[in-house]
Amino acid sequence: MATAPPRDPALPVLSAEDVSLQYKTRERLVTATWRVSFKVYSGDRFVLLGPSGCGKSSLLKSAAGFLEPVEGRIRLNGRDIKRPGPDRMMVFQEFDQLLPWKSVYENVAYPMRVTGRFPRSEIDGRVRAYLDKIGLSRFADVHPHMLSGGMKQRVAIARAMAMEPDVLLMDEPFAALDALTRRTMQAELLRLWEDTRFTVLFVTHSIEEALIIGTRILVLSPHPGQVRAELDASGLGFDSAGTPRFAELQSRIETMLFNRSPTSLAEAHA
Amino acid sequence: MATAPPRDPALPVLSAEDVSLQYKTRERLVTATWRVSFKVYSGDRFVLLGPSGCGKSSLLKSAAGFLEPVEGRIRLNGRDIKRPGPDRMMVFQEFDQLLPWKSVYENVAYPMRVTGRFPRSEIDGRVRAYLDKIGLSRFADVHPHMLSGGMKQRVAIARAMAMEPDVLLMDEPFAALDALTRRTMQAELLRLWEDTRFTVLFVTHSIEEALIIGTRILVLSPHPGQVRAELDASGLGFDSAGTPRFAELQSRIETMLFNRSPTSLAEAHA
Amino acid sequence: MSHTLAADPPPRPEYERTPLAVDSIGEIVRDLSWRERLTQNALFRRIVILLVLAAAWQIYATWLDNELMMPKLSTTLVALWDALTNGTLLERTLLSLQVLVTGYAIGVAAAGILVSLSATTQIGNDLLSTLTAMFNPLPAIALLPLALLWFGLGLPSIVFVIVHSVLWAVALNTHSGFQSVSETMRMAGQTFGLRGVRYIFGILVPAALPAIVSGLKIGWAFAWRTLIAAELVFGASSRSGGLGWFIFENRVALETPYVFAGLLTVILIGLAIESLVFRTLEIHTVRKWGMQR
Amino acid sequence: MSHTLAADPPPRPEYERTPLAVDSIGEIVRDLSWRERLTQNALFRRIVILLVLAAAWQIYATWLDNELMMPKLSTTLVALWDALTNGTLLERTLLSLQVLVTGYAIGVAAAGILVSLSATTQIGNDLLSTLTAMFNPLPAIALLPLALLWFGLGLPSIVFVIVHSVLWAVALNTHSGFQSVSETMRMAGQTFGLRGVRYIFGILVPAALPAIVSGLKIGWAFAWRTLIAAELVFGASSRSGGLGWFIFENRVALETPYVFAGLLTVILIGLAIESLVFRTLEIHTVRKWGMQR
Amino acid sequence: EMSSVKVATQIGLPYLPLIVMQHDKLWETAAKEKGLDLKVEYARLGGGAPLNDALLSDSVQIASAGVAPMLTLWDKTSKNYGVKGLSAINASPMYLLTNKESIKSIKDFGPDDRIALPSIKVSIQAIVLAMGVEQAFGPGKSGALDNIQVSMAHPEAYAALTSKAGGITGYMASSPFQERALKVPGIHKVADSFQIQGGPATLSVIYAKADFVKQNPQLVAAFMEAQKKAVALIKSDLKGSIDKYYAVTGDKTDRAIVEGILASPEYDFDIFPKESMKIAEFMYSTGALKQKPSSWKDYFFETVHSEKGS
Ligand SMILES: Nc1ncnc2c1ncn2[C@@H]1O[C@H](COP(=O)(O)OP(=O)(O)OP(=O)(O)O)[C@@H](O)[C@H]1O
Ligand SMILES: Nc1ncnc2c1ncn2[C@@H]1O[C@H](COP(=O)(O)OP(=O)(O)OP(=O)(O)O)[C@@H](O)[C@H]1O
Ligand SMILES: [Mg+2]
Ligand SMILES: [Mg+2]
Repeated sequence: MATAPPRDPALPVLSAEDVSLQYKTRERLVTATWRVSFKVYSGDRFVLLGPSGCGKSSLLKSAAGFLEPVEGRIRLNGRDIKRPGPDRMMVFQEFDQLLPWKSVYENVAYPMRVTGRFPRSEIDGRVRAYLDKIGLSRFADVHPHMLSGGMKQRVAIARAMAMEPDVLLMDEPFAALDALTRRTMQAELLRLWEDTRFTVLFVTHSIEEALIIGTRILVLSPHPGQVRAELDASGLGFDSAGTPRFAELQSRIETMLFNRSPTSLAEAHA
Repeated sequence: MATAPPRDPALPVLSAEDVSLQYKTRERLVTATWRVSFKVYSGDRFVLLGPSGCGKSSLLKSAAGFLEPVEGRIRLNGRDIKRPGPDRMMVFQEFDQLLPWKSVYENVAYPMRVTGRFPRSEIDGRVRAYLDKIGLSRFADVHPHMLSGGMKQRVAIARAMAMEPDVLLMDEPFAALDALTRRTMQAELLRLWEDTRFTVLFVTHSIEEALIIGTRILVLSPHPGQVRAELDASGLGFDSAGTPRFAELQSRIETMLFNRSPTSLAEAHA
Repeated sequence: MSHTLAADPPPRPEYERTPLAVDSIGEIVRDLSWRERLTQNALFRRIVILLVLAAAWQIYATWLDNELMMPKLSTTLVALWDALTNGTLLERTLLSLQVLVTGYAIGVAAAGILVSLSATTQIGNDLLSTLTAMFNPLPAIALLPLALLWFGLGLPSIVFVIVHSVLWAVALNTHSGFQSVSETMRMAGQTFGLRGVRYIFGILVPAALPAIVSGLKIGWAFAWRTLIAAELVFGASSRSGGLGWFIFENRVALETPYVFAGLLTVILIGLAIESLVFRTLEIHTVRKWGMQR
Repeated sequence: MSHTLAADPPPRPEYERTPLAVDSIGEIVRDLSWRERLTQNALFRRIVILLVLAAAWQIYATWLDNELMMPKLSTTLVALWDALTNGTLLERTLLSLQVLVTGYAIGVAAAGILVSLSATTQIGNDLLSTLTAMFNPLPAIALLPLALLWFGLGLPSIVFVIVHSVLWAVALNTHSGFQSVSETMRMAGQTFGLRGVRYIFGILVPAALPAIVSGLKIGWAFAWRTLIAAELVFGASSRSGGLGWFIFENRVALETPYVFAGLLTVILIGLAIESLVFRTLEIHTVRKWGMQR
Repeated sequence: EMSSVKVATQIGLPYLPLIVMQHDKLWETAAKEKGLDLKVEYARLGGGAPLNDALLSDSVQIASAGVAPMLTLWDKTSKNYGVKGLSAINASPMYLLTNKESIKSIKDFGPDDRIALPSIKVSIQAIVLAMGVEQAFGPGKSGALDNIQVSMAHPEAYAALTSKAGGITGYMASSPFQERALKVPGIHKVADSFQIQGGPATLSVIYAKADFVKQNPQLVAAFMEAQKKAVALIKSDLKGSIDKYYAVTGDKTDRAIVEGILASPEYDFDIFPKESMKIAEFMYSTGALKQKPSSWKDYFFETVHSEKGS
């Protein structure tokens, strides 16, 4: 059990400095991101936004400790990230992140068990509470292969959130969820954040979601990903959906991403 | 190559009559849908909408011929669906639907080759055209494991669309795509439909997408899925996004799905 | 493919319904004909296969009419019964099984250690692939001198030879299974802070279980083969030898029905282990988890 | 875990940048120390392992000082050289390889047919699991009478026995690989209208390739073992003795260095096949496709 | 002196004296008389080569097998372990059988015939047959029939010969296979080893390492006494000895056949080697032995030197 080191709130929890990520295979070299820098402070809900293939997942993997930058450095609390650890929980984009040999209940309980982050006696209560939140209590003893795509993602979300990690890395966690479930999950994430003020690094494709979830938004350019902008979105939530600031920020991001005026999009249809 | 049987446009292409779908395993019995009926006519863009786990994917699999109803019948052009066939192409929800041993190019070309649906000489041109449309020409000779989640889904979409099947089954094809790419893909799907008037059965979580893509919308109740409503959405497209009919339909569906007034949703946050 | 643009779909009314509150729907059963029922019964199909094989044996042997080369199934069964009740077959089989299980267990454990090393370190990886490529093709006789030097004449030497036959096959399959574990699953395990042995047993082993089980099956079969062969070479010490020696003795005595009774014992044990141990294991693990159909 | 609520993150300015047009970024190379370079070189690591093993052999044999049981590596190498240049080792090895490859090819083909049957029909599935459970544990001597009756003396009988040793291992692994192919991949293949043989070779075989390759490796190793053993047991005539016979002859004549030279030949061929055939196969298929790391 | 020893034999009638010794604990008794507490374990192995390995690795102290493996071992270990024969076990003939009416002598085997024997070139059957071939085809032509010889274990060879399977037309056999085969219609004898070797010849011998013999003189003496006693017992009470054979081995061979073989005048148990020099000389001439023994006493310990042998 790592006791968290004393933190100076003026220092970033996670900082990327000129991070370039590359995948090398025998036949091909793919640069995922190029010289990306950003700083995530404690309590930030930091959103990565960018077109498909721009390296968002790669950045998240790098922060989780799975991918070493070929250039630059990525640091957690001032120390270079060398390997993954239970202080950073990750929700992956893929559906096969659950352990097929464990039931839904066990999948959620397992990380808590192996890390010993919570006393044994608390685990059962926590698991049941989170299964309830994701609406899968009835499926507690079912194995993942019997779940639908969205149900799998919800279990993965519960697994990560139940751990209450210092840093939560989420890669499009809500993409497979229907509108209602998505809302509920977003609200749940925000409520949990209010309670424990962990740090979130969140990847999404939805600009609306970015604004609701995020306090800071990093907009990336298309492949290979470079920083396009970093925006402030603090103070926006569900109830700001109609407000001018929300709309203004939304259209600003759309312009950035689409690289033309958002209204002209309808032309794509014609 | 099956020559399409002469069709009476007044007869449905695909009809589900009181279809109940169940998954049986040693330990558990899960009813995915219960007595679902609907009719899809030639040229319909038929959308299945419903909460996560309500059986949308299961219905699609049943239409594709992978899942036999335990009750009721599902028919294609009046004949019971016994097995899958290249007249129905499917885009799955999972990311592992591409063949890892084939390059992006080969993945798109393969179904055309094995079905002989197009003369050999046409195939190369079609593949290149579709790779262009999904913006992955540069990744033509890359293997799927080197793609991001959204890129994989785009290849799967290209693979299915390039086949120009009579019936196209799409299971949340755009869920992993960013806003811009999503728009482009939606537009592409509509354009293709204008050209060839195939029949689409489309699963989505996004009400907005349902309205833009669909001509008919089937709303399903939560698990186990039953028909909640069938709505007409013809005539709506990208440009109708602001119109009153669009907004009205949207809020009607939200009410149905959320089972309460849509405005109260913000309360979930409080 | 010519597309005649279909006419627009007919206009239809919209409708809304109130879904019924169906809390739990029981199994919806379709009637099956007795034929479907029978052909869907695995035990029944298996028995049919066994009966067909038995009949083929009996007919071929009767036609061949050469008891020395291939006795009839009926003769073999009589011999089997005789060897079981009056003879020492049971005792010898038990002795063999004991040696077999010991060797198998050690072999599997050794494979586990080797593969664990190779899963965690680069050099372990090279070591495994090099050792396997080198030693796996070596016949048991190559090990005889070493076995004799290290363990002398007797059971430990047979165990050693069996370990050799189990180890590499199990290690190879397990290793290949580990290598095929999906990157996402690995990463998931690592975010829980699993490392070393806990990572191997918590993630890699269950994720690679289908490959491991088929390695175990192959290892088991080859342990048998090796045992029978090794018992000929190592023979019987003061006490009676095992099943292999039983087969060899009867072969030399030209008691072919008893030879085949011994082989039939091997076959029957093989079937029993497969259906009791391996199948059960599969049903309660990989099939239940949806990792194999 | 006590959470002290962190202070709000500091306010920071927003910013926008124009990304550079970087069309193609070459490889960004970090400097590696020569140690990293060396340890990252697979060939180098392999050579180190081989040298260590060779040294261990030489030292152990010198310490043991029993040339008749275990000659030194140096003595063995001299014998190997002698047998290659003056003796018949090369010719015999080629003969063995020929028999081996024949048996292996037939065995793999037979496994392919059996597994194809089992992938497409339920009865084929039962047949495969039953046959494998029954016959896989049977030692080669069980087949001798049948081999003699069906093929007479000589090479065909040995080939038959080799087929027996390859068939079940390859079939078991391939079958298990097929069973583990993900449902989505199967469904994808079926929507293309693939069925029967095209489905098997278009979807199942590539998707199960990691398991198939390790089956092929095990099969190859067991083919060797069986060949060496089978040449001793029967069918060797002076004209046609292979490597197994070479080893046996020298063993009986107590020319132990030559026995070890024969075994060393087996080891070297094993290494060569592993690194030239199987590794190449893996690199160009499962690794390239990201199905194995 | 050692207090526990292991004896390894193969299976078959030749080892009857050792079986009687095992059954009656003759060696233990003889050792006791010399004041030594001895535990003896008897193991039966399935082949000659592992037997040699067992002896060389000190897994067993005393081994018994055919003359030929003993000679090879003597040849190879003369500079270190000094393996030599302790005594002979038996003298019995080996028959060359055929299932072809037309074959009357060794010379009649043609290129399409196949002669089965255990381990071509190296087994005692192969060596004696080669001696016979040389006698039939002339000096230096001992390899004339090599091309038609095939390795095959006795049971398979017997089955192949009697059922005419696999193209086997000849079989250089030994007891009890040859006696059983001769009872099958259509099988007849072409030659036998006594004919080739010029009289009754030793088939199996007992051998040990020099160290063992040197360091355990009392045990070795006791062993010799025990073996002599066993031979005497067999000669005086054949039926009783056969009972012991069945009790120890659990062999299922028809008792009438066993009795018939052992009662035949050609089958003799004796601790003194007979005609072994002919084999040794022949093996030297073909290169199987690197050194030429000047007399049979070179490869037997003094335990049997005092008496007549050859
Ligand atoms: N394992 C891999 N091997 C090689 N290249 C890869 C690998 N994973 C990703 N890439 C490449 O890196 C780039 C960025 O991929 P990444 O998955 O980070 O994108 P992303 O922003 O998450 O996209 P998406 O929104 O579609 O998930 C892509 O061009 C992709 O081709
Ligand atoms: N292979 C399976 N075995 C057993 N049950 C399954 C299986 N696949 C799905 N189910 C169950 O069937 C129900 C419907 O699943 P389905 O995948 O059709 O939902 P869905 O509507 O597609 O959901 P989502 O939007 O989350 O993808 C779920 O309750 C799920 O638990
Ligand atoms: Mg991604
Ligand atoms: Mg779904």
